Amino acid sequence: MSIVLRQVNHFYGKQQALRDINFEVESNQIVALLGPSGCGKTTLLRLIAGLERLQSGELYLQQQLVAAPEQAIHMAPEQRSIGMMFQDYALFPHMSVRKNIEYGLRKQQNIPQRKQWIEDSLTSMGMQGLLERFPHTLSGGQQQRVALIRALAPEPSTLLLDEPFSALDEHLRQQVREETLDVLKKSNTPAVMVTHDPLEAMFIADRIVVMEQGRIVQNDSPQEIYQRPTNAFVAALFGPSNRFESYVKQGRVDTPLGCFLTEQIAEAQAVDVIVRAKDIVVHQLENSQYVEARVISVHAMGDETHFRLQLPSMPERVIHARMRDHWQASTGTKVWLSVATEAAYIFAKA
Amino acid sequence: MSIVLRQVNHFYGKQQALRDINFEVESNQIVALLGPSGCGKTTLLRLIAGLERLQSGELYLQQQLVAAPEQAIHMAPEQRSIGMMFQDYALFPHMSVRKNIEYGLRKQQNIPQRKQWIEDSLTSMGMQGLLERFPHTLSGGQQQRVALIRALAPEPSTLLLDEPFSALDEHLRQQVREETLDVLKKSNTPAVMVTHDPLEAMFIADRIVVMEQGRIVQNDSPQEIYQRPTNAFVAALFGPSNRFESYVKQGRVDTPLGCFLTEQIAEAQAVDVIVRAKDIVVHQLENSQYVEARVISVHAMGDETHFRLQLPSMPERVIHARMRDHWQASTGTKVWLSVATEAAYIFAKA
Amino acid sequence: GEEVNLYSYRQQSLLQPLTDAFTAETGIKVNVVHAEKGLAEKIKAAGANNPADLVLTVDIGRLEEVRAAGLLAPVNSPVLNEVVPSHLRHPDNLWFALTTRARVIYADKDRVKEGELKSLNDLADPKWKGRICTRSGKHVYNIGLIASVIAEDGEAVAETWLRGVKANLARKPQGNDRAQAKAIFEGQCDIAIANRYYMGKMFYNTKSPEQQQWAEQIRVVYLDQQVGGRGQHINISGAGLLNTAKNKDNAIKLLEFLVGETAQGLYATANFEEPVREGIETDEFIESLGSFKADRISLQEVAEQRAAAARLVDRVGFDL
Amino acid sequence: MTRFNFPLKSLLVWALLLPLAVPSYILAFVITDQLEYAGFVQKSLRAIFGWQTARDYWFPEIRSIQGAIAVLSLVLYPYVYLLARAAFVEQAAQLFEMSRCLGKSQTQSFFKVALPLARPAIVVGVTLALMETINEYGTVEFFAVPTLTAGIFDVWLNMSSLSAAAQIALMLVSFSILLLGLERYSRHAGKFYKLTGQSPAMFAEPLTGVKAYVACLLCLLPICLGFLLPVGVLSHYAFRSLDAGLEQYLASAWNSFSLAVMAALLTCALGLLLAYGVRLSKSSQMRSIAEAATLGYALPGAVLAVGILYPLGLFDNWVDQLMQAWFAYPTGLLLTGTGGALVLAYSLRFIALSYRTLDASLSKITPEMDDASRILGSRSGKTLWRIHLPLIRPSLLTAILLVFVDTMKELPITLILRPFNFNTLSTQVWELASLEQLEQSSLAALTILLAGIIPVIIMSRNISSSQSRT
Ligand SMILES: Nc1ncnc2c1ncn2[C@@H]1O[C@H](COP(=O)(O)OP(=O)(O)OP(=O)(O)O)[C@@H](O)[C@H]1O
Ligand SMILES: Nc1ncnc2c1ncn2[C@@H]1O[C@H](COP(=O)(O)OP(=O)(O)OP(=O)(O)O)[C@@H](O)[C@H]1O
Ligand SMILES: [Mg+2]
Ligand SMILES: [Mg+2]
Repeated sequence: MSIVLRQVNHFYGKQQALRDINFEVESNQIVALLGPSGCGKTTLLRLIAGLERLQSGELYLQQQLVAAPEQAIHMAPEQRSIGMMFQDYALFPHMSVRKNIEYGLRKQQNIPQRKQWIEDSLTSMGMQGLLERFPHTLSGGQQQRVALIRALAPEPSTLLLDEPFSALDEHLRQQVREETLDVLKKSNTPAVMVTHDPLEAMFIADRIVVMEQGRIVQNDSPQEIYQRPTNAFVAALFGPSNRFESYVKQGRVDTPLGCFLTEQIAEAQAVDVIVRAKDIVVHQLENSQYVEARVISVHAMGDETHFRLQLPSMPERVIHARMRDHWQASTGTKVWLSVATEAAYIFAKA
Repeated sequence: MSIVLRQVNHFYGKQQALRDINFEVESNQIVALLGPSGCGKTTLLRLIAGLERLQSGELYLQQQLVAAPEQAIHMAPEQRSIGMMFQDYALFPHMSVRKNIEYGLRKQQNIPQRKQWIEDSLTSMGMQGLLERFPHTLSGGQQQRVALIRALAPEPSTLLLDEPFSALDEHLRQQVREETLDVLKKSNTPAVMVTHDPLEAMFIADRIVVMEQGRIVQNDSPQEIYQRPTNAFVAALFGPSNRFESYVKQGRVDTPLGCFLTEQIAEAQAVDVIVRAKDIVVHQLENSQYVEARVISVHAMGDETHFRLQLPSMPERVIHARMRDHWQASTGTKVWLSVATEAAYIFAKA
Repeated sequence: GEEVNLYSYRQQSLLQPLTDAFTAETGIKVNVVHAEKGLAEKIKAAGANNPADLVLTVDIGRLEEVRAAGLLAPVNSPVLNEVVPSHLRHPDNLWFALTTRARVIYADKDRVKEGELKSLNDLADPKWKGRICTRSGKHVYNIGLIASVIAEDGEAVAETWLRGVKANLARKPQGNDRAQAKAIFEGQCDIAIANRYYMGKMFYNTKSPEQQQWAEQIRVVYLDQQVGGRGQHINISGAGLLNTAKNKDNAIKLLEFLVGETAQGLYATANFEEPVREGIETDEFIESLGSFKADRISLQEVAEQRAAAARLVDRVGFDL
Repeated sequence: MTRFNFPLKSLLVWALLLPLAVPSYILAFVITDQLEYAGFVQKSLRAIFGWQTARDYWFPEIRSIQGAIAVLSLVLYPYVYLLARAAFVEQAAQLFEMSRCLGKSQTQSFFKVALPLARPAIVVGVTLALMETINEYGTVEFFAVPTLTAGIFDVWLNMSSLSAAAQIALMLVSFSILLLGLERYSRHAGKFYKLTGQSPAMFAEPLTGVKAYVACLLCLLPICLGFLLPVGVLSHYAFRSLDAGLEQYLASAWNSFSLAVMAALLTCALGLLLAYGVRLSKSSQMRSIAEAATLGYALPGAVLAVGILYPLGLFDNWVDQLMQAWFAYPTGLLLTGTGGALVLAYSLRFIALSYRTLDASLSKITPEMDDASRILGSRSGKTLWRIHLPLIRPSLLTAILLVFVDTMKELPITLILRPFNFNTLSTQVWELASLEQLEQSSLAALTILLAGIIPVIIMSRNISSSQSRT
């Protein structure tokens, strides 16, 4: 186990930012922290790094207890051998790119070799020739890559990344992501990476930890999370989706998109039903088994077409659907919708 | 025409950040600026806002010439009635969220109504109760939404957004994006939005302007850009893809993934060939017509599976492929690849 | 080598010729710290380790302050006892005056007739309205003067008098004594309260010859000279031996030297003060200013009224 | 200065600092000398209009509270200028730009964004100037303005009541505390971190035509009055009295210089320690302690000197007794009456200058910089050295400059605490000045001025180099 958090709670003043956090990262594992803005992801990283003091619970790094307020233990961040990349980079404004990156190199390292590595990394991330520039003359994405290389350069035994690729375009992102992944896997460095791109999380992570309002709501492999979300929030994470509130009546749940079966949930229980946009099939031909809808707008998005629709029964709601075809339809066109029964995720309300 | 740029060039010292920019935004149009990090997107917005002085060329806003160095014209930014959202928000650290947002309200506006609007917007973006907080106590995504509402509040006649949704998670992003779109469309406000998410650009924009190294390389409708990219760079924008270098030989182009036909390009011309990852079909059964490959890794990404592959003929290259099935395959497994002829984009090299 | 350490409220440049002469005569080195305030506190704070042997002041107030703090030791020196008249030393020989300094009136030779001004009380006479200049009422010299009035006539009388003087001022109290002479010369006022020795300093000032003109424009008026009158107010410069002195013998030697003929002559001719020793030849120009009868009131009594004088200055708003 | 370009700007940027080097009492003397009844100005007026005496015409009283205000303002404005300017330079230009994008003119943006953001620095400047004014004695005495400080000396020296004097002094101090408290309270909510990220330099707009000359002249005015005038007058006098004892003068100059250097270094080291300690501990108690440590600046120098005499004496005597008892070796007074006591006292007095300057500057560095450095394996000491010091270098130099110049000018503490036969430039000026011969002291006075210019020039170099970087 490389990182272990036990029963961590954290408050900013009266506001609770983290609740009952328990989580573990195995050595060699890459864990993605996924969750909406403000759910406490950055706070969690800061606790692991030692930048915020643990207020309760325990934190182990490499089997060593490094923070435990009850025992008045708090190891200083600089002793934890942690690499961290900040959400807004925190590059030192008075140092050149080179100085920034070399700042964290340790005497124990083979310095000339690391310097070579730094140059190579910059080059392979498309940043050759920027070594002597100052951070304020770099674009946002360039800064982000410098911050990433700076975090990797000291070969930390654990890496924390706070939205490391958010400022990069799709192309670069893919490249830098793979590069980072390679470095981590080659050096067996465990990492926790904050992201709010579920696809990115699925791509890079061995495990995804989904957080909501300071709580961990699911902690599983990417595929599990995608296919067997444990609550409505997780189910709705991956791409656009539609949520309906309903209740169980004779083992069935009625929604504007049709009727779905449920077995586990008790009769009369209020439920949330999530139907992902991509699971709604849009038909151009009328069919009495389908649900009638009206097109609000159609967006061609590459290979897919994104529909915003209106149901006559719920005129105030927008229904999202995504089809893998190229469609042209003008506002107001009538269409018919169907959803496979197993495509609805049904969760009892808390 | 709401924004017109004619022959704009821009230098930072000796470094040229923009080259021969000509572009127009019609009133009521939303234009997305898409391009890799450092290509000059922010610079372009700053020129339009008047934060950077035009060095050459002309800029018209609402048919009025507002900047033209040759005629020594430079209208101050505050007179341009432009709403701008900076890449790093630029919230005033000494003002509460309320003060920040109300800062730009103009006397001509119906102030009480606008204040109501501000509260409503905050609520609908999930930020109720934050009105009296100071920026440094907000999470990254919260700050971004405040910056967005602040730019919208004065009802500017043109809106410039620099990566407005980058710090938001998928879910919020969709919601805030739609909200913003609605506001813009309802008020007929033309907008230029920087993004590096091509899907986002396709979703929100009426027109996409793709930039590369300070140049506009394509300026078209989203569907055109996706389906008829005019160069390799644009073709590779949308999701992972593979690039091969080759040349034309008897109307055909040979690549490790097979042979493709081309008619427009002259014989012996060196070409770039782009094959998008999603256009590569991965087969489990051997077929002599297909290309043999070896699995490096497989990532389940929701409904899709992402393959990283190696061709025996090019062991140093990683080939990306994406399938719409769920696959499990271990490293080293042999697979066979095929690509439809029309799925390869071929461009003459410059 | 032999040395003696001096805390001095008196300017170094005035002291220098005296100490140089002392060193030349005895071989004893003199070390000096000069400050306007805080020396008493410095002595107190250092306690038994205090390095200073002697304290030198330019007015009775400071001297009394040091004495009242119990820092002085009696000196039993036949020389001092003989030279310094008893009203110019402490009853227990805790301090000795070295010179006296008369605080006189400078009057414009043309605009003020001889005999027009006779007594301190005249200064309150409305006829001088807008014609008097002086330095701040809070300055030690003026405090000494006012304290002497209180000591003599009581606070009530002193207050009426001071209000009268205040009403006659030509300008807000400011500058130093020399500046008052300048003001007379420039015609800003007709009479001024100032120390007599400044006349000598201005008269012999070769570096700023304009000061000679100032002096020439001025007649010195001694106050209260009538028979039975109070006599001209004087202050003293003086010295006392500290009871923590390490170089006691040298210090007494220096004291005796300072009242000796050489030193007293220097005082009289270089600084134009009135020597305490009799029979010292004074400067020719100072001589020409005439002689006067000094007020013989106990300086200690005057010193005791200093706080009252300071309060009076505030009450009257003399400086405002 | 940060927003606009106009003629002579590169010169004016640092020339505006020059009056800092002028001891206020010297400026007071020079200005009165020129403006009083017998001075050049009134003389000329009388000559022109044929007036005879002071009763013939009206002329503003120079030796008045207004005169004192004018003189002190001329000497003290550089504190505010220096700190405010640094604050404006360091400010993220983006916020200003944002404000303009939101439709506010430059002036509005200045008042609503730039000024509030620079407020901590400006407040520090104003507080320093205020404390300096509160404790100021020489000038107000010269101008015969009765102030609390004058009251302290009156009570102490004329009424021989040191305890009453201490009470008034305490009043001064509490007044300063009140001011500081008010300031802190008024910005309790906002944290003025410079938000990180790209921060292009504010580009200066060229001024043209009349505006440019007006700006230039406006800047020249205080320099002329506050610096060129006294330097001119003093040079004139110095020329007339060049024969003053050169040897003694050199000795004094050396004393002044070495004391000022030591005091500046010690004070800034202490100030840095305090400011960084406050930053590290983040506790408000630590802050209060640091604040308390800086109150010495509000006290008149003489009071402070007397105040530290007692603890120093106690310490010295204690050491002496110990040494005598253990080694039969009397040490005498180790500190009292040596240069050490002086440097210590200067540090106590001027720590406000260094602490406030450095604290304001540190507070603008976002805590994330500390975090980043620590994550990269640096302890707080190395972080201070590698991250904070370079980032606050302009402010550090400012602080050193302020303390250096102020020590050069310092008088009351020097007088009381100096050892036997010890002179500095300022005591020499004072010796001669109190002999009513300021003319003869002008060489020394001039040296104080010139010594003040050197650091000002070093600073200006730094200002321009930091400009080119940001
Ligand atoms: N210094 C602070 N004082 C008060 N509240 C804070 C502070 N820092 C963070 N918070 C609050 O704690 C919560 C969690 O913040 P955190 O920065 O960990 O969110 P996050 O998950 O990183 O969000 P994002 O994805 O937007 O960066 C938020 O509601 C935020 O407003
Ligand atoms: N002040 C400056 N001085 C020098 N070069 C600069 C400056 N600002 C930007 N540049 C350079 O100009 C180019 C364009 O920068 P710009 O900020 O416009 O990029 P961008 O397209 O917004 O990138 P990103 O998506 O990373 O934000 C970059 O190469 C950048 O390094
Ligand atoms: Mg965060
Ligand atoms: Mg940018």
